[in-house]
Amino acid sequence: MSDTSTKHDAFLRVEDLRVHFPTADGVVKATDGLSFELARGKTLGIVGESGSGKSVSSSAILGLHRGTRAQVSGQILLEDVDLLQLSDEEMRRRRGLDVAMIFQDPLSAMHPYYTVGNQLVEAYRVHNNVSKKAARTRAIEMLERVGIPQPDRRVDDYPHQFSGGMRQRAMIAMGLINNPGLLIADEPTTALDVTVQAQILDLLQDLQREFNSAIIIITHDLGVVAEMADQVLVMYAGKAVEYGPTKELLVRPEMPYTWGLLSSVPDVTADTDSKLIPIPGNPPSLLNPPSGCAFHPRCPHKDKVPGRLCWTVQPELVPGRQGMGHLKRCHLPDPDQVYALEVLPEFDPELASELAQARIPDPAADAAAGPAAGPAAGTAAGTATPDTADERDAQ
Amino acid sequence: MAISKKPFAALAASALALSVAACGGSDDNGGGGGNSDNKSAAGSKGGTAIFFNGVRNTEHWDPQRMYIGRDLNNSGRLFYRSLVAYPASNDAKEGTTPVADLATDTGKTDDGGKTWQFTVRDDVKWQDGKPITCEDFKYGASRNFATDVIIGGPANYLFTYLDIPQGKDGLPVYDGPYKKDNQDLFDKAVTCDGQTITYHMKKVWPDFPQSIASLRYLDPYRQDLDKGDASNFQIISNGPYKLDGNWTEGTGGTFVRNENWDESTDPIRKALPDKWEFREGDQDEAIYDQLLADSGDAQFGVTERRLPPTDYGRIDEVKDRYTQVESPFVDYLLPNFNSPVFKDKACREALAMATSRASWIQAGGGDRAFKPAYSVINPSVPGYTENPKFKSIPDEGDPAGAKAKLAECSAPKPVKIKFTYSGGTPTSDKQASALKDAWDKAGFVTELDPLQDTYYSVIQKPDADFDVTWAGWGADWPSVGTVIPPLFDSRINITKSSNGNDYGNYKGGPEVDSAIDAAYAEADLDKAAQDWAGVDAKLSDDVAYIPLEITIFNFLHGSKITGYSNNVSTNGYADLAVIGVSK
Amino acid sequence: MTTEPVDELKPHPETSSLTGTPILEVEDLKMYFPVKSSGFLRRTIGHVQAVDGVSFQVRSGSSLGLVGESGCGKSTTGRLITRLYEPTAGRIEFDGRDIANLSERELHPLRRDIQMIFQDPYTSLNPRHTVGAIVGAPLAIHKVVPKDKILARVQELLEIVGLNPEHYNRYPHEFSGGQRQRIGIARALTLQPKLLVADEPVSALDVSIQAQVVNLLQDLQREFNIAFLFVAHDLAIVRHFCPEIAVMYLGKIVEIGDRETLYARPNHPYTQALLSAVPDVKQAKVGGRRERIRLEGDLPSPINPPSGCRFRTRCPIAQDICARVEPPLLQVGPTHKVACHFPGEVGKHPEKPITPRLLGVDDSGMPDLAAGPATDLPTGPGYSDTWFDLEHNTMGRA
Amino acid sequence: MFAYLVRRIIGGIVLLIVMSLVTFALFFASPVNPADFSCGKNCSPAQKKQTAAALGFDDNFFNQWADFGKGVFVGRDFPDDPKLRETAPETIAHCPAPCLGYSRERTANVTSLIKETLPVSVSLAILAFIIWIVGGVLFGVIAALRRGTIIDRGLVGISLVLYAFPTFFVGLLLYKFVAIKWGWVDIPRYETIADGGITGWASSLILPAITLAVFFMAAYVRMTRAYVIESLSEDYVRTARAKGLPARAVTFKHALRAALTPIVTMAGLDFAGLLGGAIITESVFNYPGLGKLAVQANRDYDLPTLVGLVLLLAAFVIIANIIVDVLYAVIDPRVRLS
Repeated sequence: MSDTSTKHDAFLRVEDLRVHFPTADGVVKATDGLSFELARGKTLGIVGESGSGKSVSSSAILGLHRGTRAQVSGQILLEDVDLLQLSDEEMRRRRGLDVAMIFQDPLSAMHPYYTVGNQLVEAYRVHNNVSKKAARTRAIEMLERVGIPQPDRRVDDYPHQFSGGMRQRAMIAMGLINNPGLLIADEPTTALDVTVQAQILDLLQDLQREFNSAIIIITHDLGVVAEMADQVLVMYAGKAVEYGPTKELLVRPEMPYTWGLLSSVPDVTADTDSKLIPIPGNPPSLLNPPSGCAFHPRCPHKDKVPGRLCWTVQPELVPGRQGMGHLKRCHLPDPDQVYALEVLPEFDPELASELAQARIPDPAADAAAGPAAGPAAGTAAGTATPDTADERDAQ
Repeated sequence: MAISKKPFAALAASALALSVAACGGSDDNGGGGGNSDNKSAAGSKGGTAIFFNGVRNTEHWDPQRMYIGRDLNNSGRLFYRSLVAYPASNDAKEGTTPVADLATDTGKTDDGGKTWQFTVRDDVKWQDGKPITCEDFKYGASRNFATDVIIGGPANYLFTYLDIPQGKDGLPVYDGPYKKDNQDLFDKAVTCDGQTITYHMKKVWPDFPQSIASLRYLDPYRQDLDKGDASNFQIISNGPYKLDGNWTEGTGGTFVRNENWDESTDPIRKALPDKWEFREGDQDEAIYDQLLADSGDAQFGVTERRLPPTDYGRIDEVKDRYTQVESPFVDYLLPNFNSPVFKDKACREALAMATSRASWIQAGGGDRAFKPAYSVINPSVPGYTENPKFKSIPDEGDPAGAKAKLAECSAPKPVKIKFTYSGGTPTSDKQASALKDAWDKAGFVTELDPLQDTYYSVIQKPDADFDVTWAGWGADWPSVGTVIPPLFDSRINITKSSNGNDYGNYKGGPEVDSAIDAAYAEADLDKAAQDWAGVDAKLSDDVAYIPLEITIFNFLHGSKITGYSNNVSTNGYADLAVIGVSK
Repeated sequence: MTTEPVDELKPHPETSSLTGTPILEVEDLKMYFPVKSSGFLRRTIGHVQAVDGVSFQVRSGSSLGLVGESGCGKSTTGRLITRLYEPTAGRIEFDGRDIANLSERELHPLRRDIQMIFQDPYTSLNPRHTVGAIVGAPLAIHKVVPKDKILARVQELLEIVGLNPEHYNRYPHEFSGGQRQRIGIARALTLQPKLLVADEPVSALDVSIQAQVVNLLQDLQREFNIAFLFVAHDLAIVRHFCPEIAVMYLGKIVEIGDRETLYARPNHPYTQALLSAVPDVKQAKVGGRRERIRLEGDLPSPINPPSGCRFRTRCPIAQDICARVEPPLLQVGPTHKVACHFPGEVGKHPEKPITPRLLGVDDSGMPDLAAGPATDLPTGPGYSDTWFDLEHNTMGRA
Repeated sequence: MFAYLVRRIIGGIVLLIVMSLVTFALFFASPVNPADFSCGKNCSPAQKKQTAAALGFDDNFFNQWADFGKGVFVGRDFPDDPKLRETAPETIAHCPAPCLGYSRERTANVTSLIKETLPVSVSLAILAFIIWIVGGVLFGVIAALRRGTIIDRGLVGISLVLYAFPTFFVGLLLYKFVAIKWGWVDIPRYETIADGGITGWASSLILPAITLAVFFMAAYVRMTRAYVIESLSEDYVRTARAKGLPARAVTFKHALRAALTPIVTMAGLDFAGLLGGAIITESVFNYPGLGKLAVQANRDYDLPTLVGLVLLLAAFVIIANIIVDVLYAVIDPRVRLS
């Protein structure tokens, strides 16, 4: 595991977090052994598709699964206090005070019957023994801080009277009203237009700088991660499949799932003739996750690993070639080779050649990759076919 | 007697009853005592008795507008007196012979019934203490003619007999005491001389006193208190009880003693309870749940509602409070003389022989509910005789004979007929099917045509296309004259727009018409009865009708009721004149 | 209408795809939704100008992308083309016939040729019908295939969109989101339409699935020569799919052109802001946030849009003229039009408005009698072989 | 808001006019001649005709409808016979405005019939309403908060069973066992507050009110449960928890507040429907309310009473609708402010 020297300066440390939901059909392992850490003033991006466990994990940090049938185990250490060991009441006192959360759809996340100010005041007074008036002043102050014009007037508006962007600003104001050390933003900009998204992301960064908060930003948009996060955690089927510094991870990803995410999203600057390379098939069932590597049914590179390892053995999350900080969960012995030679040229030839020039090829690795990889065109054709076939099987 | 348009025989088995059937009973299992015969129990005065009107509301308390047997009986026993009344008796003869009530005698006629004279007693008073006068009687009679205000009563008898000419519109030219057109004609027809009132008829009316005793249309009325239609529920009592407060339709009212009633003037009414409470609106099931359990108020309860057939099984528990009486009604079938099939007598004969009363009765609830009838005339009517022709056909019918008769029938074979009946309840449909089975066994091909809601107004249409239909009837007073003519005299029934009560379009022709007239004109009521039997024989010969059964009433009363009796004088309903309550 | 200049230079591959015959031509299309007063008589007190004078062409077998933020009118435009709404004004010429005001009955045969794919694969399929019934319904309604052949055709279609043809008797809930969108596509394909209006066809799908569907649509377009009106807010996907793209803002097209020009050299400040706002995964290499043009404030109300240029309230380079005169959608390149008084690439916007002479006003937008009447500017759909040369500030051609 | 109200009220009045017209039309389309019911047994065709005229059923239906309308605004006389007015004014009943007609069957102004019966129905409705709302919401909330437990399943199961019971069955069962067999309460007879005081009034109503409430309560348990469960999974409830609000505040201030809104409005409409009379319950228990009056009027082909009742009930529902809509606006700022 990533038992590293950073342990002691970590503001938040999550160890082997598991969130299991017992159902009539069996146990749904929404999060299954997740570990990461985060320092103050830093941002962690958690990326994954729906059902990958990214939202469940962050809810667990907030203790939102308490009182449900979910079984949460592991450790969530916030400043060395294990949140999972706290009583319900102690955890409640920390919610909103030490850890705050903002959600994807600010319209539905705010109560339609109470004014924005009312909801902010409530969030403040639950942790601060102050008068309503003082709390209201604080609410107006926060609204002003997040860039709501005429906050003293808008404080009495209802959420539906705000525009989408303003609502998310108000949500952020509510999340930060108690100056929490950790802010979890669950798809904070997905429901917003791009120009508004840019504003909100700007705001989050400004505020982070100002309050030195740690931020976990959950998103499916790698672009947002690229611009916002210091560290990225890619989740698949309840597990981290790749974890590392953003720059490392997005430039030299080592896990085929991450490759898939990168290659299946077009880029505003990419060559329009390049084809999108989808990840074939569908996300796996969390009730009956695939054997071995959970990604293997959708992985176009599984044949490159000898001995059907991908089918049978679940890979560990271990450091890859780029150093101890970049962990990956994959059996591929030479992922950077495969990436540079097969994957990248398909969707970003420009970057591929750039990388190729910058790198001094490792002959050994090349040799290993050679026979399995074959010509690039062949692999591309190979990926197109299982696309549909796998999806049928999945049903 | 009057519940003519009574609902189809066994309609009482309502859906509500089903859910109650299985529920437990009361502990009251008093020993012995067969059918009630409590006449001997001489009650003492005092207490409160309750009469359950049930779901059938009293529509009128206006004497000139009443026409429902129950209300006629109850009002006559408690608060309305007339010239004559029936004594409280269960003897067929005594109970149907009028005795003097407000009059000093039972009426005098010198001309075989064309002029009737009564003298009103001097010592009788209204509830407000005013004496009852001859003029009150005359005014009461006059109200019958206000056909636009006093609606619903049996005024038609007066129109037929009283010596007032008919106008072009078919109504008498005198139009009542409100508009007073041709008042002089009425003043001549009904005259007062002191306390003596004289009624002048167009033609003889031998059983006129019976009509007075049975109905209330010639009751006295107070002109000074008359508000026309608005007086519908106004009760101006001259009997032992008066209404306390108002009558509320759907809820009822309470009657208390009338201090201005003098017991010594009244030979009939015992007036034992201090109070009579009339309750309206309860479901049959609710009434009988209480009566069966003999709980609370119901111990003092009497009702005209009949025991729901679903509760027959519990009769044994309450034997001493159970009474079974024959109703004054007869249910019968009518072949349609306009139908292509039954205009042929042979076809009608075949139908009569094919009809199985037994299976009809069985389907309708069996012996508890019905007994076979052998004439359209109810046995309680003086002069009733079994019609030999109908008696000769077995209750189960005579399929073989019917088949033979059907062969003579001119209608094309197989003979298809349509039976229109008042249906829509499981029992009525079951009964109709039972009839159909019997008919079909004899070779008919029967189509069932159940009607709901609007039964009589459909079958009395001249162009109604049934081949055979069902009807029920009870006499207005104990005289065949209120049975055969209203049902089969085509002269008074059949017009262009309606068949009246002659639903089968029977036209007896001169022979029957004159026989009817002769029977009417017979001043000697015993002889008249013989004449009527002759008419009935003619009707059966023509197969103008086929009698089915006589409904049987199954009643319960509360345990604290004394003197309970279902008298002939009150048409088999409880006679409130003699009922008391024990403490 | 299109008269691509026959140049010595080989036409750019992008612009070449803008040469086909237009199958759809839309001119000055308007859709105003009435806004009722809350008073007793409920008078109409205004209109939501959802679409206000939009003109474009979609060429046979090609794709036009409509992009813009929520409320810009792009979805309404799509619905107008499929005639789910009847336009307030304007012309919709489909296959040589104006369908803008046809009655429901007259439209019936056209419904075969114009089909729609919706955003939400969960709600656009009737949960009580089998996939076979859903896909086969148009065949039955339009009676194009005998009853006994419907099943065979349905299975063929399922196969085309990459679903197991044996699953025709399953219900929508038995499929995943991506598969449901495939069902929606199969349904749209049933009648072999000439034009598909795709309204956010992939935005409800997971990223890994989006690519599958986009690829499928591209394959189908190639195979069946279907023209697409592709409505989406995701700039990258639209760019990937459509050779020609129109950017909408508050009911108007502010810039339209071939994708190369539009994405590489946008001339409208809004397009520039929009493009710069998209987070870029390549930024990871550099770290930190991209430099971007930040737009202030919120979208104005479409009931009472700003005077003159609708974007001016948020525009970083707006001047007086923008409030007074609405900029025409001016052709500034072979396949490039822009509606701005100061068109130019980022950082190269002209100091002075280029439009006064064309509009007969002075530089601040006041009527200028001296300038004479406005030049007759072509405002119709498509591109002309002459355009306004930004460098020389004159009408000319390359 | 005011203009909206005025518009709604005018719309309601138009609806009432249309409904009265429809009621008249339906009545006249029926094959039954009301005179058949009034004329008595031994009634000649001439008498029947006279009766129809006296009842006012001989005129064409539009004129009768117009007369009805006139009565509502200026009152009417019954019978409207100039000659009778002259010769026997004491027989003319005046029906002052708003006159909904005069029932010959019941010898009373429809308005006063309604005045007599309305309190019964209203009493019954109020008591039943209290029982069903308190019970339905309470048990519904409990079931929702204890979702999946035995308590939840028990409550849902019981309400399902009760929901399936026909009202008349429940009524007769209560009547038979509670009142008669076990004698826990008196045999129910309606008592006014004036007669029996609040206690007498309430205890006289308890059985029918329970009968009536059972069905609604069962429905409301299920409905409340569904709304509360739905609202507990709303994003804003999650937000409230994420803020660190105590569980009680989350449940009551955030989840229930939103969940109860649709229930309140639904209850308003149901209550209005009940004001118009609980036909089955009133019949089973013989309570002289609007429902029973309606049954009788229907049986007797008593047009004036029927029309009056239909209009009254329609007015209740229309008014309730307006109130509920206004209430909605009061509760939900999204409605109020847009």
